[in-house]
Amino acid sequence: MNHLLSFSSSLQGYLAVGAILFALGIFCVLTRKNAIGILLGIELILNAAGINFVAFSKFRTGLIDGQIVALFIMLIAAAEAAVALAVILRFYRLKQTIDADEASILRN
Amino acid sequence: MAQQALLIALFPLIAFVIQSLIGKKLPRHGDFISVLAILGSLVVATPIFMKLITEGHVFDSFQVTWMSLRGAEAGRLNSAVTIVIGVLINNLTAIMLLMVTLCAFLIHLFSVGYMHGEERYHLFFAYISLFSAAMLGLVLSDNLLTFFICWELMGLCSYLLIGFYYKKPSAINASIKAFMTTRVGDTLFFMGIAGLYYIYGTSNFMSIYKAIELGTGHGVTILGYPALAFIGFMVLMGTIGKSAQFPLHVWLPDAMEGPTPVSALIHAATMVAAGVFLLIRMFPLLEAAHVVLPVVAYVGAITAFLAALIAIVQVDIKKVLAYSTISQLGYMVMGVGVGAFSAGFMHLITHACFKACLFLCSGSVIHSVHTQDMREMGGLKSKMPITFATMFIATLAISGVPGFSGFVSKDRILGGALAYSMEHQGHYLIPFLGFATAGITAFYMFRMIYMTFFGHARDEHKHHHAHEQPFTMTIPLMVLAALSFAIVFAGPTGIESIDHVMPVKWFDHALEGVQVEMGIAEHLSPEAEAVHHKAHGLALIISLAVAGLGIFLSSITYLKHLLSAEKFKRMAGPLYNLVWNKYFFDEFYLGIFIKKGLLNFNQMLATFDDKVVDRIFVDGWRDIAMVTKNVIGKFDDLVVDRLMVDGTADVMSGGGWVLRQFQTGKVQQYLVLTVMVIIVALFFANLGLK
Amino acid sequence: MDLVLLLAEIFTVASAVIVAFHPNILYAAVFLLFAFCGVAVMFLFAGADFLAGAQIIIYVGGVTILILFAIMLTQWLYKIKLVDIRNKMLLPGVLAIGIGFFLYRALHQMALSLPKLTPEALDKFTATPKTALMGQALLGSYLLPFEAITILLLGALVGAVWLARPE
Amino acid sequence: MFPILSVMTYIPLLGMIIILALPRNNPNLVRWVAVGVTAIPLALGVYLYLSFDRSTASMQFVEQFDWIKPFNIQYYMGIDGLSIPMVLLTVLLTFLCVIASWGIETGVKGYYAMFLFLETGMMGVFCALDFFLFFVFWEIMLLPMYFLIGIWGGKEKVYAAIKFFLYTLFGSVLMLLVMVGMYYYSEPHTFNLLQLAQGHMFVGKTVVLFGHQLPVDKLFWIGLFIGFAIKVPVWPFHTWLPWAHVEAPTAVSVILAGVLLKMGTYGILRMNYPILPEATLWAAEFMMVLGIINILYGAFCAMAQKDLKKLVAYSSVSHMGYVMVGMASFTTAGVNGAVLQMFNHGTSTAMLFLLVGVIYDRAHHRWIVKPDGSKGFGGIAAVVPVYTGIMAIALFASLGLPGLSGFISEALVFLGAFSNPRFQTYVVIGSLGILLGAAYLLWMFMRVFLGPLNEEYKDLKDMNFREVFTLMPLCALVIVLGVYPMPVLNLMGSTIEKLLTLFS
Amino acid sequence: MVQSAQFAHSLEGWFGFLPLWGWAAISAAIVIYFLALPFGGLATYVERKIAADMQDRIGPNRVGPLGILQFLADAIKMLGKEDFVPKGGDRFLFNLAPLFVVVGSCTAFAVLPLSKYLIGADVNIGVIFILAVTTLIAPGILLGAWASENKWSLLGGLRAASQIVSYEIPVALSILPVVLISGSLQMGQIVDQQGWTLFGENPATFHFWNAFHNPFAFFAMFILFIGGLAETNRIPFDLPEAESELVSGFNTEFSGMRFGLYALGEFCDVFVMSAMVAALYLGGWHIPFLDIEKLGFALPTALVAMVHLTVFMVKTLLVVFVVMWLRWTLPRLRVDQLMGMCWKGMLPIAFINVLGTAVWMWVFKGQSMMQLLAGHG
Repeated sequence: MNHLLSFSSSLQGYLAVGAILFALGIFCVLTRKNAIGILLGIELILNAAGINFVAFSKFRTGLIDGQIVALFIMLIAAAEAAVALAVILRFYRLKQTIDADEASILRN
Repeated sequence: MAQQALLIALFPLIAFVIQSLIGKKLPRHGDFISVLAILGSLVVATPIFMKLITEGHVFDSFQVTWMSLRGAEAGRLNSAVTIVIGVLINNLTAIMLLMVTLCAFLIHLFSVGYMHGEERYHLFFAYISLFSAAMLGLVLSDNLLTFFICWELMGLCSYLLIGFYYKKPSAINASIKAFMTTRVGDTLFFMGIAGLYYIYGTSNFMSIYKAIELGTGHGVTILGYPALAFIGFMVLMGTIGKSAQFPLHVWLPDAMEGPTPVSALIHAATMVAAGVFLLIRMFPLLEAAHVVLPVVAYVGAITAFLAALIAIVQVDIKKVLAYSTISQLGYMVMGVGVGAFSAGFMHLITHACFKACLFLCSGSVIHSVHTQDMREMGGLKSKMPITFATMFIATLAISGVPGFSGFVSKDRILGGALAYSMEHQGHYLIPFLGFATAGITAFYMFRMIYMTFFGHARDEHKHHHAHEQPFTMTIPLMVLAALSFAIVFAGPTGIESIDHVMPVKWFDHALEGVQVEMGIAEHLSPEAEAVHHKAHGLALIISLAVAGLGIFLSSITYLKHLLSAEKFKRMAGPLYNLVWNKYFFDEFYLGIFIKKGLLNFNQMLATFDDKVVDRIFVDGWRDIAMVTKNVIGKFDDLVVDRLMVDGTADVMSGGGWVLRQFQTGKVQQYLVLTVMVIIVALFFANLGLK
Repeated sequence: MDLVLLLAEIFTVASAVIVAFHPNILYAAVFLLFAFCGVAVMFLFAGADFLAGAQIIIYVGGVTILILFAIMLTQWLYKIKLVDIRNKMLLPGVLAIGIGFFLYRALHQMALSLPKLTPEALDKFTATPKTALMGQALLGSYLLPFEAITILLLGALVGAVWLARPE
Repeated sequence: MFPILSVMTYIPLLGMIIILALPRNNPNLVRWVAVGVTAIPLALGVYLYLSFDRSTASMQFVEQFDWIKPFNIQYYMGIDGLSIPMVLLTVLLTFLCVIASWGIETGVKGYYAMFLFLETGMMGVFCALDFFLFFVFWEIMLLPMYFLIGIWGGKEKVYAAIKFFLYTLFGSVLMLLVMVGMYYYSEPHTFNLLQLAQGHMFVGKTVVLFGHQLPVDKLFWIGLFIGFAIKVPVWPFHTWLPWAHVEAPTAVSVILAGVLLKMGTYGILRMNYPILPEATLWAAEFMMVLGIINILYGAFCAMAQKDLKKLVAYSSVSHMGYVMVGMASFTTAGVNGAVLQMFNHGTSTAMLFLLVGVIYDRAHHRWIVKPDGSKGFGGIAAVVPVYTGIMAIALFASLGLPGLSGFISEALVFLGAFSNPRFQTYVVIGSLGILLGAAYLLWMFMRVFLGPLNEEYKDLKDMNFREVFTLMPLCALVIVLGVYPMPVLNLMGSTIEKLLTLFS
Repeated sequence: MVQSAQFAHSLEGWFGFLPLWGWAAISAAIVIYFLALPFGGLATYVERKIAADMQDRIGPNRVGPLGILQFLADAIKMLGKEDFVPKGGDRFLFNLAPLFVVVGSCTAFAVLPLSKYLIGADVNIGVIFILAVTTLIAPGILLGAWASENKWSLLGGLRAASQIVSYEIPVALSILPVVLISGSLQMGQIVDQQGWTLFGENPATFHFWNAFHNPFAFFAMFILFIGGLAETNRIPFDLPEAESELVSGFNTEFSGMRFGLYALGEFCDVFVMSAMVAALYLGGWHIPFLDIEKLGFALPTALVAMVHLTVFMVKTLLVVFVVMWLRWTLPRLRVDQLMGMCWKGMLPIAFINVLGTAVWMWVFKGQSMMQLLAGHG
């Protein structure tokens, strides 16, 4: 248990959580049929990246630059979410569905 | 004293400000303000003059710094950059001040009656107040810069007053002509001032006198000429412009378009005399420059003669007086040129008095008969006794009849001229023209008197309405006429016996004091003294003779009609034509120089600017750009675009068709591919890690 | 306190698992919210106080609400079934595990190559309030990215409004 | 310290934003706001004038900090004796022009916004002490000017605006090249004008262009000079001026003639003189000749004009020639006179343009002689006495009548230039300009105002209170400075002393 | 009342835990719940009483003296009700949603500066903390509404969420002037600087209430207050529960204790918002023109704390009173008016306030109007 505790509060713990979140995010993106589901996965991925930055900022550099980048990630995520949802709504109006497979106008 | 003297110029200036701003709303349109202001000036100027009379000499001055410029420079003689201005009171100034204020006051007074009821009455007084201020400022100036400023302001007033009847095209033409002609001289005069600053770093009269005495500035050249000569000529140009000397005399006769008091004040008594005053102020410099004085003398002599000739044929009473003024100014300039500058100055003063009187009398006549044409007058002697008497006295004075002021001063100029020609062999033309002019002057002046006052009335209607003027107009006439007697000036007449009878000689004493100040006190050798004595004696006789001849001829022609003027006119033929048309100066200047030359040149240049510089050189670039654009555009279209760009596109589209087969349109498939690639990349990246 | 951190991490991971696997998209969204909260706690423990606050405000107050909105606008109101997960999970699963593994490995290696901080320095870093520091950094050396982000946000806002405008 | 120069510069910008936020349907509100906004720099200008230290040649009210550090570009503002007359002129004229623009009815918001933007640019140009900053403001100024002429101008506004724009841009390009070159050749690399002016940095350095080895400082000089000469405008770069002036609305013409032209000469004095003194001496004669050409050419062309405004425009060309002559003389009186002439011409020509605008508002044309040869105006002095009086003052100030401001500066210029033996011949030729100046102005006056009244204009209205109000300050300045010019000469004395020390 | 800082300190011994404030916040929050819950109950009573007064009624008067125990009776009634989930509703979310609201609003109590010596957790991101935790309310309402399987509920929920998200922005921007003025996000510090005394020490270091620091801050206070009204769904912004349109809005299907939790959360939120106005702009615990710690003699800390608490509560409750007062004064807005007012009205004003305050701080070097007036430059 102590081993687990010390791991969890070390850099590796953070990295592990980050990696897991990343993997789950990728999985989510790849398996959801729903465009909103894909968005959920992307949010997870972005959070994972933020965790890594913050972790390195604390455990290795001791500077706040990592946190700044994490902040930027958040801001970009917010912007991305807004645009993505707007696109989804638009797409829904167009196709009456938000199935990602239907979004294939580019094919031909 | 010098500070108080500033008041003399300040009073009229204040009057000008009041008049121009609120004059229209004041009772009587504010004429009393201007009159009181100039009266104030007269009151301040009189003690200065009295001091001169009682003590024989006045001198005072004060200076203030006007501009002090900071800077540093190399390569010039004087790096002084402080412009100091001030007031100089000396004997010349004292006399001029009294003369100017007195004349101006009298003429103001006259104007109250003469201009009564005119449109823009208040502005008239504003203008002549400004003029008085400028003229008095000019007299008071101790340096050429303020002198020049006042000089220009007088020009402005002259312009405004000549064009006072601004609805009359002839008046505004005359005004612009006067301004521009004098400005030609002014501009060059300013170059002279610049030259003075260049060599001396100052334009203060006293400093200039001192510098000339010390001989600084010799050897310096301007434009390759000796600096002093350059400056001297430039100053002379100023005089030529302002005092209407040949060849810039053309503006003065036209200036008679202005109201008559203006002609009296500006174009007879004061402003035009300022040019001569300038020559007198700058006399040491002219003398030191050597080459200038003879030119001055010739200019004066030629002007005097040519103008007098024109005066003979004029029929407009004011024009006669105008040409007479030019002629008399020529005398003065000639006097200065031959070295008799005290005589010149004296003639300036005496001429101011009697010419002002003449002009005012003519104004009185014009006001009475409402015409200027002498051919429509005649027989006014009984109708206007005071006018006639005063005008006759003034005519005697200008004609050089002994006992009157004109005789004294003119005789001394002629004497000086004769002495000059005796001393400098070859310059006989100067005294000759002088004497001839004296005769002609007497002739045309009496012609004018006869045509105006004697004989029978040529226009009954106008004659019937003629009447004597009120006191405000006649009193100035009488005062000015009184000043036309020789006794006022009491200078040496050249006749020893008379000189002894009237020993006052204040004028000569005053002028001697001035000469001392200027550092040019004459110390004649005994031989020279003898020559002068001889010349003056000779001149006296000749001038009396020619004047008498002139009066005689005039009397038999115009009073007794024993000779017919018409016959002479026909006899003279082309000569008459030449003189009647004023030697075609106006035609030359206006017709050829300005209309044909300047305006066409302007038009040409403007067209050049618009059509060539702008359209070709500047807009031409646009055309070049257009052509280039077309050529490059073609090249771009055919070669670059069709062949190279579209060709690339064809290649690409072929390749694209191949690659397109991979494109399913399913986002997640792309993502799978992407992630695969990333994993592979990460895998290889990890290989590098331990 | 490590215990709390550990709990937070477990909570985060568990929530994320539900996000990835729950067939109901709405539940996924709700658990995403929990995952965000867990991450915020992790931030807190990593000495990123301001960031934690920002995480909650932006993700919980902004992004999640948006997502819920979108779900409700497109799914419930129009009677579309919420359960929409693919059956083909093998390839995505393999890929996800692979990328997670390599990522962890790479970062781990990188972490090893960097010098460690002393425990005192770690504590000091954690205890320092970050708000003022971040403010100075954002308006100092990160001014340009900061401005760029603001412009990006503006563009995104305008774009989103334009895209979602009524016909 | 309170950043007074920046405040003066950016308050109009703020005002522009405020004006753009105002409702479109209330033009009077827009106008009053513009008046209020421009009054602030004017008030600060008065403060500047009062607190300006006349005894030192160093920069005052300095604001300096790094702007773009890697390239050593600074935000560096400050004024000395050269700039302060121009700054005062700018704030005064802008204020008056805003009032004078009351008659603009279309696009009021945009007009005033552009106008305020223009003031920002002008203020910046006169205050900037960093070449880069200077250039930025220089270009900023161009833009609103282009729109002001191109949108609110007369018949051929677009042509005029494009002409103005391209001309100036051509100069800007040269200036940009020189700017980069100076940065490259200076040691250490800097845009700071004061640092560039220290030591003779570019003397003796050469550059190979088209296979010729050319001296750098002279190239710089020529580049800068052309850049500025276009603004002055120096012959033969002057042809934009008549177009721009004639097509621009009144107030814009005023700014154009009153302030923008001065930027050219100001730039030459600010840059060419202190930074490249050797090259300046080398080119002195050239400048002098151009100045003389300007005087005479402008005067001759003015005399041939039939359009009142074009006449005034060409008179500006002529008058800027005096500035060139004064500058090129390298004498105390000359340079002082030149800078004073910049100020005085600003006031007198502004009066003339405003007056032309007044008559244009009423008669809707400006012909002295109509293109078909018939009379444009004539004898209107009888119906508009106040207008005539003020016009006369402006006119006589412009033609250099003593007692009014124009004389002092022209006299100083000629006294100065004549004091330099090299240039006496030119001065005597140039003095013809005084004569011609009087000629074309008085001739115009005669044809428009004097003579029998043209019955067509017997109902012409005299000036109203607003118009008189815009002209009165200028009138007062013209007269006061004509009698006692030291209030302005004092300001620049120390700076000119320092400047001239470079050449002595 | 336990001094929470000490409490947290003792925890530190157990866990050896650094950021102290993190624990302090959580522990303090637990304690504060005991403050928050009675407040929520009492507030319902007070609101009914005020409403009655305004409508010239008597209001609750049966249970306890003047009916003051009415809220207890209500609570007991709610607890006794059937645990009911609508058919087709989502049970999990239906249960979860009210908790969001309660947790969100009550946690904020942890950082409220009740007194200089009585702050649950004076964390250095206090203001952000409040903003952060109160955002939980929005998903709570939205999820509850969705889980109800009811159109009215969902519409109410959507309205509530959009309203809260929108008004979050002016609220946050209205807090910024205070942050600019005090240079801190810490509640205690912000309040402490608002002191002002006519006696004793040089007041130059303090600048009176932030509301009167400069004109912009004064306006910002009103923006904050109005935004707070909207965020707590109070009249005139009570569109999510507009009874005339949506029956009872998002909580239509809720009954019993779940409904009670929603009501409680709402009232706590009102209190938090009011307390924020009081603490950030109205000087918090400070008595105007008097600083009881600088009277020249020392008072016991406990007494000071009590006085502070009283003053703070008076101010907060005054604001709460205004909220309730408004309920019976203003009509409800339409949705488009609501959004228009936020984006076109309040947001620009809030921006101007921030900019204006910044300019003020720059021009007057941070001095307040009072300092300028008093000439303590």
